[in-house]
Amino acid sequence: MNILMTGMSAVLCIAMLGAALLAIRVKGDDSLPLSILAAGLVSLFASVLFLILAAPDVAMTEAAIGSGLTTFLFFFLLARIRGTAQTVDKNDGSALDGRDYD
Amino acid sequence: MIYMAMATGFLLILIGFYGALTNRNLLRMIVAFTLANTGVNIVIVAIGYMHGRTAPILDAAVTASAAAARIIDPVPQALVLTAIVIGLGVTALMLAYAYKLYERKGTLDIAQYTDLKW
Amino acid sequence: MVNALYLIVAALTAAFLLGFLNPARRSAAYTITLLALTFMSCVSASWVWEFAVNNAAPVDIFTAGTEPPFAINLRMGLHEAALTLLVNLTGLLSALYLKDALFALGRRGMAVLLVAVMALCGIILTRDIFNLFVFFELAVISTAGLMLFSDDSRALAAGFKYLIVSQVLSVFFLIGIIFAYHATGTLNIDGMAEASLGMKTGGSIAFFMLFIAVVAELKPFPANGWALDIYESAHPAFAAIFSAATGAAAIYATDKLLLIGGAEWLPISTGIGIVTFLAANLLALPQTNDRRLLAYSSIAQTGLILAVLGQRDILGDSAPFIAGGLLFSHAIAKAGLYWLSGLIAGRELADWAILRSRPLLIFAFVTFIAMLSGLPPFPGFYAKWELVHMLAGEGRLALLAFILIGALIEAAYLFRWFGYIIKREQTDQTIACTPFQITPILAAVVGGWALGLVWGDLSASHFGQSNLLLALPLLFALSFLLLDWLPAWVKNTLAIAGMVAFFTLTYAEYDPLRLIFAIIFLIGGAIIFLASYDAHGRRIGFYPAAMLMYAGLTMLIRATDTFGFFAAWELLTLGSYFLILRGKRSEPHALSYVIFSLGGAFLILAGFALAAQGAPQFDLTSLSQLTQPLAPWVFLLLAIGFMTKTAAIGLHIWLPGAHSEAETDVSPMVSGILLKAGLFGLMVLLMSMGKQQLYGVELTHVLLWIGALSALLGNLMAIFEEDAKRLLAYSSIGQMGYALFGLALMNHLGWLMALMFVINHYIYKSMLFLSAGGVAKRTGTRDMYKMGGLITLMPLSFIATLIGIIAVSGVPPLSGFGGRWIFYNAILTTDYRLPMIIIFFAGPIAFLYLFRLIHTIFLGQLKDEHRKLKEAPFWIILPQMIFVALLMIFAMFPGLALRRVDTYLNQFFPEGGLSWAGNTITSSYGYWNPIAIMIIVCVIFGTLFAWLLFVNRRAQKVKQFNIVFSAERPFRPETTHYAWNFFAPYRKALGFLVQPFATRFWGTLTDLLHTTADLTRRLYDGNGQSYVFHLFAFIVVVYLMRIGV
Amino acid sequence: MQFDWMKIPYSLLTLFIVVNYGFLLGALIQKMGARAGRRYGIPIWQNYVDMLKNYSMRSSITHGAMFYLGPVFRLSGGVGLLLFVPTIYGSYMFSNLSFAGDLILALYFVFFGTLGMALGAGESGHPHAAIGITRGLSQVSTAELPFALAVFSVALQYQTLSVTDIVAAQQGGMMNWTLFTNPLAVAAAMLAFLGTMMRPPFDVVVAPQEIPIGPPTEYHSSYLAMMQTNRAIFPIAKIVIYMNLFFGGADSWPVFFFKVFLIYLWSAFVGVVFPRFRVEQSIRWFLIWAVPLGILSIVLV
Amino acid sequence: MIKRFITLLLLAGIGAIFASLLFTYVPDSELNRTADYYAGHTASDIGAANIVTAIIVTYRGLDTLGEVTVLFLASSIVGLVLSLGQKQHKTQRNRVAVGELLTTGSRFLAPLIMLLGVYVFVNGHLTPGGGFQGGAIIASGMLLLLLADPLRHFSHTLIATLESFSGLSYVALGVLGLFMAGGFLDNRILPTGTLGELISAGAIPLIYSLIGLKVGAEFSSMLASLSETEDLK
Repeated sequence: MNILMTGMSAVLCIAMLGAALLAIRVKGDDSLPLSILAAGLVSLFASVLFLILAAPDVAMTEAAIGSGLTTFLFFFLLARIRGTAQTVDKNDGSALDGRDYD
Repeated sequence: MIYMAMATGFLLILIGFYGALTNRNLLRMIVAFTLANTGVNIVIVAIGYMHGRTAPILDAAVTASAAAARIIDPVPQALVLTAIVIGLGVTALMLAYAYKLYERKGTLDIAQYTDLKW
Repeated sequence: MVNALYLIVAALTAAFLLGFLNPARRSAAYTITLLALTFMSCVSASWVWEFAVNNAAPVDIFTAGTEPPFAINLRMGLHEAALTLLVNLTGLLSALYLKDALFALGRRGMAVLLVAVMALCGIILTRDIFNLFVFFELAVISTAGLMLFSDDSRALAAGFKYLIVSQVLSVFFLIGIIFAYHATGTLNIDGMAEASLGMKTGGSIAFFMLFIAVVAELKPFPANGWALDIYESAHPAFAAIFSAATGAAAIYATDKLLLIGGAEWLPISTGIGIVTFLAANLLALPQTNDRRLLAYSSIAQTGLILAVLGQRDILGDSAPFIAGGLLFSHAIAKAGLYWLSGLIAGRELADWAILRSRPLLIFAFVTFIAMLSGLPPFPGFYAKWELVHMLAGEGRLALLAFILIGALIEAAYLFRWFGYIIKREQTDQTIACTPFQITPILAAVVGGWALGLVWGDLSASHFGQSNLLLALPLLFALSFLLLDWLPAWVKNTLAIAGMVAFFTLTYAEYDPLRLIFAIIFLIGGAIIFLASYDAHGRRIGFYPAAMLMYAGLTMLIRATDTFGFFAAWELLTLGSYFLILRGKRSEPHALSYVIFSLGGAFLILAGFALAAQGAPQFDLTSLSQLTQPLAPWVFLLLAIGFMTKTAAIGLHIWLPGAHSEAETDVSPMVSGILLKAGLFGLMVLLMSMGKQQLYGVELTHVLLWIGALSALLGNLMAIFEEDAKRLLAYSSIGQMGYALFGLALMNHLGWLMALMFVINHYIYKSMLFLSAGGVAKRTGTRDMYKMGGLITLMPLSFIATLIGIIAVSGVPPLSGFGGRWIFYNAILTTDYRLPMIIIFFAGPIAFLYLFRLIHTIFLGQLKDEHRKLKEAPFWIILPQMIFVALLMIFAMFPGLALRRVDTYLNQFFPEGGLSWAGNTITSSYGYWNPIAIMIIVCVIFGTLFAWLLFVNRRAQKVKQFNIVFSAERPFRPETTHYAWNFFAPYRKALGFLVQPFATRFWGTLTDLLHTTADLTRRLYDGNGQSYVFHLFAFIVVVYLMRIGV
Repeated sequence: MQFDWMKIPYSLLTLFIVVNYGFLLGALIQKMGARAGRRYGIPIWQNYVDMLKNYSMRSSITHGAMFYLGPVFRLSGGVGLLLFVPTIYGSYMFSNLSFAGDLILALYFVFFGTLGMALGAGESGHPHAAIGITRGLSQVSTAELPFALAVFSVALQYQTLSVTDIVAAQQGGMMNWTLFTNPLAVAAAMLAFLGTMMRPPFDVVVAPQEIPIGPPTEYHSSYLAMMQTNRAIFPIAKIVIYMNLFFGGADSWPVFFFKVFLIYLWSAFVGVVFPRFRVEQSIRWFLIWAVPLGILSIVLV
Repeated sequence: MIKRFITLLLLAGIGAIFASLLFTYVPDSELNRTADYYAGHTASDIGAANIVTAIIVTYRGLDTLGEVTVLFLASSIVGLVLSLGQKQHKTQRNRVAVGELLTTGSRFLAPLIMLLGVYVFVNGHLTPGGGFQGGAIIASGMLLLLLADPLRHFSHTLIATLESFSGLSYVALGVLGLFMAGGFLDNRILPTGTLGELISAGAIPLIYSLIGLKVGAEFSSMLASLSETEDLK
């Protein structure tokens, strides 16, 4: 069981790191949702890891708040910003993607 | 396993910091910080974990008298709970700020918000 | 006593209660907010009372019915009580101030404010590390929220930057907490301290993280750009909270944390603190935005306090006294200044000139900057004194030097700002402010003075110093603040009466040396005050400043220990600064005066501290017991300090402007009287320490050179001056050079000569300044070449000037000759010949500028525009005539003043005294009979004069002009009076000697500082990411330092 | 040394002798200068003539108080200077009023006359007068420096400031004179002497006043007479100091006359030989040549 | 490029700090003093089966009060931020067409989700989960409703009242502890009951429920503020 658990957590950890890198490195005009989703995924994996680490309370919280509510908040806001962007956008679309100008 | 989890946690923190330093988009910076927060949570929980013990909940299997030898440290878990909620509060706040900033200037680029300097 | 938990309960209850209210019912919500904050303040106040007055023991408050470390506990002790009182009062007063903003934002805004105050109290009270984290996060979030109160649209961005930084910090905090917990098995701060965290595996790094997270809240350089932005853009009332309350809480949290870290972390705290202190003060120099300036100052002060916390190993039980003194001074002053800034529309420093429409607010401002600069009688002064003494006692001299340098820079920009307020163009509008805005400011003023009293009391009871606010002269001076509504002549009478009365009450207490100074300071001051009757109206601000200076002077000669001496020194500096600043164009000069003076004062402080070697109290007379290798250094520091006041060459650049731009009756005060303070200091120094060698160099010999050079160059510069009062000012440099020379001779006659100069210089320089001032008043200019021929119009002023210049030049029979005679006798006994040669040269040169003074003003052709001038006002002439009489009396009977001193000096220099047989004064080399000289000269003079008058008894008065030009019109009217560039040949021959080397040196130094600061502050480019960058850099550097340790 | 009333007639006697000697000496020197320039020169009694004429004339013009004060200051300075220094060594009669003060008094009283001159000229109201004064003061201030140094050197040498004591120390043969015991000081003082005598080459000072309408033109009749008197007394009073300090003083009137004549001649001699200096030139000249000598004399004494 | 390099360098430094923490870490083999106390005393003193809950609600109750306050603060400030300058804001809300399925589904699901939330926090002292998780679940119910009908107005007054009520009651219970039990937030103002039963562990279920309500209300308020920003014209 231990080996199973260890193996599983190893996979989880790698997946988390991968998702995290995806979240910060993904590029492109419409990459923000992907980024948010990836971050949510990290949280979700983390909550599984918490379960393995014998922390059910934390796991529940992380799942509900970390991956659930936070992701929703992000999307909620993204939608608002897009809504605003279409009407008050002064920066012809590029404003939304304010990254990597250097 | 503890080490692995902890290393993952630390790496997540570093990835988060790296993301926050290299992405100029406000929302992406916030995303990066949630990653870092998750990493912190993993580290904390990993520290409380003890090999071969169970969650700190008393039930038929883990009686009150045997608890000391059977359960893992409950304190880090309690701390993480608090930390998660606080993290959410801060994230929500940052999001609201980001939105308002965007509304004011029409950009999410942090390098555009340098009216205050020197 | 009310359980301290109610601080938290009350705030939360109120915050939650607000939710029940209809959002429209703002007044009700506001009332609830105020009530809660008032309640909290009362709770804290009652605890302060309990601890401070009843000496109760600190109380631990347990929660959850479980004892720590298993549950969270809070602690209420004196420090916690005082700090929470500070926090709550700041919150309450800011809430008053924020009334409009709170009404605009509604109940949610009020709730945020309440929670913010609660969180800060929590930070102070809690003894649990994770609880500390929670309260910190609360404080962070509420800070971000309170940024919304600002009208400044940039505040939002600042809040966001802060959130970014705090996210990073919270990561470190949490990691630190959990590893510290892992290492010690507890979350209790005291528990961690007991378990000596640093000893455990990984514990040291865990603590490093905790430390970073908390210290970063103290805005260490360079990781503080976010804080600057917050300060600049926040609502001023919130900036007040952020500076005073948040700062205090964060400092206390650091203090608690250092408990865990133990001694090895103290040097790092000191390092971070002092670097921050210096850097922030330096960066503030080129700042023109008021709030950002205050931000830098806040950061600097916090850094200083951090440095003090880091010195706990040597400060011991005094640490709270010192850190508290600095902290409370800073908090009150900064809160007050931020509140004030809310009343000012413009954001440039110069926009504060509008404060002039409200003298009360100016008083508030002065109180605040005095508190920040650590001037007496405020807590910062006592704290600084003890701090410097303890540092010096333990030999931490580098830190001491850094602290003093930083403090000097800080004083420089604060006083520069004050100069702007008093002198810059004022716009027409007045300050519009509500009682809600004024109350907090006045409360801060009252609080500042009250704390001054408290700290004075503490200082008296713990270190044996005196409580300055109980000193009679100071109280008398301060009472003029309350009387400022009276007309000037009433106050003038009071001032004169007070000074004369004080002298008559105390004259028996002085030794002969001090008696001379007492007479000059008190009676001499009263005589000069006669000229002040000329002023009309209320003359707001004049009397408090003048009396402050006189109080300082009086306390200076009455001081017996170094503390009293230094306090008096600071007071007289402050008072004279305000006086000098009153002049029309005196802003830059007053600034350089106060910077030089404070710089000198800091050297004196350092010297005293070095001398005391940690002893809290040190008699001035004990200076004589110092031994090598300390003594020469003490001597050097003190001597340079005193020489800034006597304007020895190199340190003189403040004097000409300061003395010449001052008002007519102020110039004699600051020249005739104030300069003597420096001489008094030198006398005290030389009297007790005598000759000192440093690296084989005889220090008195160095002073001798400085004195001689001052005499020569001061006189030379006076020659080329076109401005009458500047000429007199330069002359003062020369005269003080003579006096310094005399003292440095270190023999009986040298000292006597110096005293002679003290008396003479007071009389004739006051007289000449009054005379020149009176003329300037009538002609409307101080440029001598624009005058001429005034002798017939202003005969009394002319007589005063004539007598004055005869006396200054040392021509017999007037009293200046006595000084010269003693001088020659004095130098015959010593071996320092080269400086004497220089001073020989200075003598005839004095004659040149003096002649110029009388010639270009009073002789020659009268200018057309001056034909209808009248004699100077009566009240300006009256003291001049008194001085003429005094001069005559002193010329004939120098023994009146000098005989007792001569005897007195025997105990220091038993050899070489004068013999006073009959009317002849005899030294071992020569003799002199002042009365005979006077009679002979008068007889010859009188005979010839009478004869000439008799022969020409019916001479017809001819218009000068007609006879000179034979009734022809001169080619150009302005060529009728040769006055400009009067000593042109001299300039051709010797002008190279008066190149402004000193001015250039100090100017370059200032420019260098400014440029450095200007370049460095570009670090803060406003980008939130850069701030994170700085933070990381800071963390890594501190870590490397930590490994290096 | 105390005051007693007999000092007053004795002093007046000294004054009388010196005035007469001054008149004659002045004319003599002038005549010698003229002869050196192949002119005939004035008669030896010319000064008496001038004096009688001027004193007997009455002016009806005044410019105000300072106008009186100029000559008065000036002559007071000359007379005072003479009387504060003992003329004949060892003679009670001719010790004058030296009980009132020592060398320093004499040294500083020199300025009394200078001040008076300057004030009087200033009151004349002509710009050129002021120019002359600035030049004069500039020059005197540097010319006095080597003298002061020399005096101090002598005072250091004899460890006293009393003129009588200094002369006393030089008695017993020429080789005891300061001239030989402290030649540097004497050299410095004698160079300084040139500058203070207002003779060529250092007389550019008086030029702007003289040429157009300076004080000497304004001061006529009794004003001028007073100044002429001073012109007779003042140089001699000064020379007396030099004589006492550097040349062993005089123990009788003949020695006095002789020594004074020789010292006076020194300035006259230089005056005919050298051309005029501009003021800044003379300032530099004194600083370069005379002052170092004075410094050396002080350092080496 | 240079900037990126320095970034990496700095992060390497931070990483080194973390690494040294990691490499010096030695797992405990026994519970430390604090944890041991909790393991041994929770059941008898507090009466809660879930030790984490006991710690959160009682032992470290002050933290939790702070935590709740954080949320309260966050929602207040979010509300404040978003209402800032609202009056001038003139943009039209971009209406998103919402499918019929979601609308109906949400109407059906939302109450169930909320019920689940209540269950979670009421059982906080027995099973994993508690006020925070329950509150979050309630909030997701609200979210669902919002998604289904973006124009729906929540009663701010209701939410605010709920917030205030739960918050005040929480504080009041805490103060009761001062008078009736051992100290602030002591749960033993009510009998501890039998371990493992629903009505046990003193005031913990009550407090946790209040926390749940409070958290739910705060989240909902935040969401509501976010959703309504542009509707407040």
